[in-house]
Amino acid sequence: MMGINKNAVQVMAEIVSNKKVGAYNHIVFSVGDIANHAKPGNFVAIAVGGANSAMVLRRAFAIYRTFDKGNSGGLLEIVVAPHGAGSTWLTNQAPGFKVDLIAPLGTAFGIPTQPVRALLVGGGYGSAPLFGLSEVLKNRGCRVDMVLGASTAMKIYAPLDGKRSVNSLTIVTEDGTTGLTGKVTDVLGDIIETNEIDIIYSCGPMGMLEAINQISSNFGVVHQCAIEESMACGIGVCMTCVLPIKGEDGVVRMLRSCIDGPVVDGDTVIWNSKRTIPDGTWGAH
Amino acid sequence: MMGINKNAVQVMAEIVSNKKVGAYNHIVFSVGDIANHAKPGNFVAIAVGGANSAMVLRRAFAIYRTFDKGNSGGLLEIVVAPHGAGSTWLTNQAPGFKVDLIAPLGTAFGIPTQPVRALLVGGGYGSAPLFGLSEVLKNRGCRVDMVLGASTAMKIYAPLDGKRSVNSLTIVTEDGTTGLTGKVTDVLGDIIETNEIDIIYSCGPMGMLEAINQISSNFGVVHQCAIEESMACGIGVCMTCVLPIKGEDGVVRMLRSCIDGPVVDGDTVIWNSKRTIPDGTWGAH
Amino acid sequence: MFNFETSLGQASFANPIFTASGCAGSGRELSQFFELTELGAVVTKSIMLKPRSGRATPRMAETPSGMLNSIGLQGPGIDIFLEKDIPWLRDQGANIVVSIAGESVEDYAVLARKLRSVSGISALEVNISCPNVENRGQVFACHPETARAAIEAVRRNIGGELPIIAKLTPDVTSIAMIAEEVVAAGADALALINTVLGMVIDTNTMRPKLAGKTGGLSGPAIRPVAVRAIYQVHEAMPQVKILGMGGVATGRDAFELILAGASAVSIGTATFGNPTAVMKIKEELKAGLIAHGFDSLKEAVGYAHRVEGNL
Amino acid sequence: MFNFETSLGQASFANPIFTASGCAGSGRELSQFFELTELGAVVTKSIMLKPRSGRATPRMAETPSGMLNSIGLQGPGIDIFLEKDIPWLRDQGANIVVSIAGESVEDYAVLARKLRSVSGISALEVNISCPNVENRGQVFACHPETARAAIEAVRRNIGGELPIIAKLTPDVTSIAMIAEEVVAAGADALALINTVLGMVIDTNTMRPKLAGKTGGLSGPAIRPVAVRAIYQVHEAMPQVKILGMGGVATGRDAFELILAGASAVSIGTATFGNPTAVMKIKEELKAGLIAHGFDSLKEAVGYAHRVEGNL
Ligand SMILES: Cc1cc2nc3c(=O)[nH]c(=O)nc-3n(C[C@H](O)[C@H](O)[C@H](O)COP(=O)(O)OP(=O)(O)OC[C@H]3O[C@@H](n4cnc5c(N)ncnc54)[C@H](O)[C@@H]3O)c2cc1C
Ligand SMILES: Cc1cc2nc3c(=O)[nH]c(=O)nc-3n(C[C@H](O)[C@H](O)[C@H](O)COP(=O)(O)OP(=O)(O)OC[C@H]3O[C@@H](n4cnc5c(N)ncnc54)[C@H](O)[C@@H]3O)c2cc1C
Ligand SMILES: Cc1cc2nc3c(=O)[nH]c(=O)nc-3n(C[C@H](O)[C@H](O)[C@H](O)COP(=O)(O)O)c2cc1C
Ligand SMILES: Cc1cc2nc3c(=O)[nH]c(=O)nc-3n(C[C@H](O)[C@H](O)[C@H](O)COP(=O)(O)O)c2cc1C
Ligand code: FES
Ligand code: FES
Repeated sequence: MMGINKNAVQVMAEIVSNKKVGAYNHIVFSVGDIANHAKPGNFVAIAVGGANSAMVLRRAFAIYRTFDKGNSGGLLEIVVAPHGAGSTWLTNQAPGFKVDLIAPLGTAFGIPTQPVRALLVGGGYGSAPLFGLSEVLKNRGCRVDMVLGASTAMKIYAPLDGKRSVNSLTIVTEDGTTGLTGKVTDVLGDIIETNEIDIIYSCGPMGMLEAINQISSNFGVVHQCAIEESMACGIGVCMTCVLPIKGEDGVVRMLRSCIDGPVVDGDTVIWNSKRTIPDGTWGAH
Repeated sequence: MMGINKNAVQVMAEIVSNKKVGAYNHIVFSVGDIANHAKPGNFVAIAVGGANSAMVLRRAFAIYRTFDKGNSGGLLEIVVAPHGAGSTWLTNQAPGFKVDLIAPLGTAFGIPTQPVRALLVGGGYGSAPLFGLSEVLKNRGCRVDMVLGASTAMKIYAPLDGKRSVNSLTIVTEDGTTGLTGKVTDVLGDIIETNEIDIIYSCGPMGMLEAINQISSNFGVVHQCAIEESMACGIGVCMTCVLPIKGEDGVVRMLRSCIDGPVVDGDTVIWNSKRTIPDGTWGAH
Repeated sequence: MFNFETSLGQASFANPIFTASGCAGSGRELSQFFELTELGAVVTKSIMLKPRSGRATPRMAETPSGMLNSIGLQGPGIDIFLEKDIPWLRDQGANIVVSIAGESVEDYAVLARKLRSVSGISALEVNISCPNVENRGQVFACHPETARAAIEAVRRNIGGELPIIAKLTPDVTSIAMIAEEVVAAGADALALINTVLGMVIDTNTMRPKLAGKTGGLSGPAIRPVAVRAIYQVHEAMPQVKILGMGGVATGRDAFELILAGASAVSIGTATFGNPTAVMKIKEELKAGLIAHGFDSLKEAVGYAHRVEGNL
Repeated sequence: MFNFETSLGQASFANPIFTASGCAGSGRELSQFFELTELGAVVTKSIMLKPRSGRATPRMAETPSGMLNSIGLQGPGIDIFLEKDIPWLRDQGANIVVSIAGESVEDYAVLARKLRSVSGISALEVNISCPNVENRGQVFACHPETARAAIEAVRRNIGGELPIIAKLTPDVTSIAMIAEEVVAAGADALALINTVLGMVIDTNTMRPKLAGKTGGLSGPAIRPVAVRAIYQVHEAMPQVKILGMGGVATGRDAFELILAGASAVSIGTATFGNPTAVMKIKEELKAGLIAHGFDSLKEAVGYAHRVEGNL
């Protein structure tokens, strides 16, 4: 078991820019030193609703990327889908407004020491953390293919410079409004085979991650995925964000996705366990 | 017993201007037709805190004055002291923001049919509704003297055009930072005698209203005061804002200050009854 | 055509959105903002035998997402109420549910007798969440015996078809147990929940803020308690209709109580924040039910209880 | 010099701001944000005899000014806890209050025996707001007999000076009555309140949001319930010290609970929204007490109960 990300700090972060991009808002925060410590896969936890808010819990967002601007301080960027009241509030805040933000949190994608052939798969806003990952991988000499999927074109987040950071980009939408028509999983097999993929990195809805894991298992490819569980605290103190994960000792434990995740090895996850405790889980009865 | 002010309507009112004046904020709303129906003494009830607010109740503010701008619609102005979370939130809203506002509410100051000699006494932001009243009285040919008091100069609200609408203005502060040093009640006796006052209109803290009523009784002068009780709804449906008032039949009843007030005849109020039900009140036991 | 009708005991209502007792004045005040006939029913403020001044002020304190009140059942007494308020509401064409409250079992009996022959009333809501002067001021609804006694007194004296809706407090160890008692005693339906007992201390004066010290907590803060109570009682007695209430401020919230088992929903505190809340909630609820594919309100009642695996 | 010290039973604490059980992880996670020695005490997550997976997910739902949780007491069991967590906390120099929970009276007895000789613990918080498997899963603290039995088992087995703080649920008809029972059974102090039973229904899936259906409501929404419970119990037994909790998010809120009768205050849900909430609350409380003219925390405890007329 891991502890909380040792670099995590709490800051009042000013919104530097907030722009609508398709169905999402791309928001940039001034965060000072945090930018130097964030790794692809880490997330931020933001307090929402302002001073008199009826919302008492933070909201988690994957870090899209960070910049160290030297003297002018670091920047941290996220991509937000207005979902419920909290995320919608955030998308409505104007530049200049300051939010209470904790980052970086959680585990990061594991970076291979050798140049490998990596396939990055993102669903909806799940593409966000993959662009920063892609840059790191490219710098390590890896080949990076990317597949992005969503229900519709507006929900594909693929900025131009992001596109440029990968060797190939395949886009798939369920309604065919852009790219191929279908689901990301429809195209994975071909790419894995053709490009001799060594490792898959994924981020997106749980159902998608599970389906990807099925495919990666079939092909015997390593799969690291960033999961998204409902979180109350984001820092490991509430135990709401758990999911069953098999340890190296073969024992399944309810681990906290905020500190033992969000990035986990796909093969260790007991998938499709929502609303149940899998049999044999440590301490189940 | 009265019913709710028959002119009351609920509107989304845009803030046209919001300026700090001493310890207060002078806020102007665009309210359309409401401006034509508001009378001095009436109040507004405003929802505070925005969409995700933990504050579920409206806040009441006396109407400072209204303007009918013809085609461009009516304006309604209030003077707000940042007190707790709700009023502070309101003072922080920028022009262009829309608030949910109900007005005009409550009773108005009674206007004599004959030209009389009136004395208007305001404590703190309680001066606000008196300037509109003064204009109405002047138009009816009344002589209007005004006394404003507060703990300190910053809390005297007396705009220039307001000052011009009265025959005399006496200012009293407890710390002597402006005007005379002392309390409003120190100067009332003299003015009543010298100017042969027929009626006193007052607005301010309950303690001040009670002290004024003592003086008006001694001099046998009519006293109409605008009281300020804690209100949950402002429209007569919750029964939280009651105070004991003696009816024409001599019976004391717990009346709603939001619809039977805020303007009441000072002599009918059973003063200093907070935290008790006066003996003999209708239905007491 | 979507069917919005509902029923409680033998009484039918055109739609399930009611006012909550004590939160709609005499009806007159709200009628300035919308037609009372738009409501499923007006539930009147709990009326007692005699005129009542209510508690001293301060009577209210705002709390996070809620409020505390201790009105103390201020009202004119049953006689004036029947003379002035009921005829007016009847003239408006409003569907009327009368709420009564007593200080003794005998009070409930007398109130029921006074109401038995009054025309134009759809149902009686019996507020038994009030102090019993014969039993050290303990709340009737807090104990099975006193809850039962109050409802039996109404049942024996009301006669005829007028449905009895027993209104319970959540401040008990087992609300399902109290519910079973009052149904056994003759209640046709249940009103859940009354306010939750709370207190606010004014940190300036360093004393309880309310003159009555404790008060009833209402508003969105208590909605999870209401949903839980409704769910538990509907699970224990699915055949008994429930008028749900507690923190409903949107159509989504009303839908939540209905899924838990409420056949109709009363709106209290939300009206203080917004006099037209009931109309907004009614429209949002209807749109939500239709969007979820329901053809009628009745299909949605208690739908959250369906067995796992089912859609 | 302002005196911020407080005590519960025979245990003394440098200041009255504690974490709440189950809301501070193992202490390690928070220690990244401040020194644990800054706290009056760390109250550990309720530990049971055996390892426990806790409930299935979803385990939480945000509610207006609050949240619902059904963690189900996930934890490593007492043996691993004593081996790993306690030594670490002791090394930090933290003042430690250990919280225990059982499924049977015997569980409480065994837990007490395992803890009796452990050094570095200031007090035991006994969470009896958990289901009793020997009694149809009814919560110990809901009934006088089971509440008494659990505390007696701890009393008999703990030996020595370790103060017992019994933690009660507000979901009872009379919390003062349960409080009297557990004090009679040997509790030195009381922890008030545990969460309030609630439910949220997900209106999209139209099912209870939590896998465990019901959950515990916490956060500012329930603060008026906590203040009321503390006030009632302090009124009934002014000599018994209370560790207050429920919805405290600011120094003002902590002061409110202290005025009601709490000698120390635990912070739960507020930490989820802000990991440094405890430090902020501690500073605000101290400043507030001084501003009100108190020379010590102890003078303020229960101050809202002073007779009318007094300052
Ligand atoms: C590690 C992680 C990374 C994420 N990255 C992103 C991202 O990059 N962009 C983005 O748009 N969203 C992301 N999410 C999802 C985002 O946190 C939720 O959409 C958001 O919390 C919803 O809050 P709300 O108030 O809008 O919705 P509500 O549904 O009103 O939220 C109610 C409560 O449920 C929790 N909740 C609801 N949905 C989710 C969810 N999917 N995940 C976690 N908690 C949830 C909220 O935190 C809140 O406590 C991420 C979530 C996690 C856990
Ligand atoms: C008829 C009337 C006219 C008023 N006119 C003005 C005015 O012109 N300018 C101005 O600055 N203030 C005025 N007030 C007072 C103003 O309503 C309160 O200052 C405000 O409600 C405080 O809200 P808050 O959230 O800032 O404070 P909080 O203390 O946090 O409010 C908590 C709760 O108590 C109620 N409350 C607290 N203080 C008062 C109070 N003094 N009167 C009524 N309710 C209160 C609030 O409505 C709220 O429900 C008036 C009040 C009334 C009843
Ligand atoms: C100011 C006020 C007065 C109330 N008066 C009564 C009453 O007279 N009789 C009654 O049965 N319930 C009364 N209630 C309780 C409400 O009818 C309702 O059960 C409770 O407030 C929960 O609903 P809400 O959260 O929508 O307000 C009152 C509530 C409030 C806030
Ligand atoms: C996620 C969570 C877990 C909790 N776990 C425990 C626990 O293990 N033992 C316990 O006695 N109380 C537990 N509680 C209750 C808290 O200790 C506290 O009594 C309650 O939350 C009220 O305080 P708050 O509003 O400050 O959170 C838990 C509360 C929450 C929110
Ligand atoms: S979100 Fe609180 S422990 Fe993970
Ligand atoms: S404020 Fe509700 S009745 Fe007056």
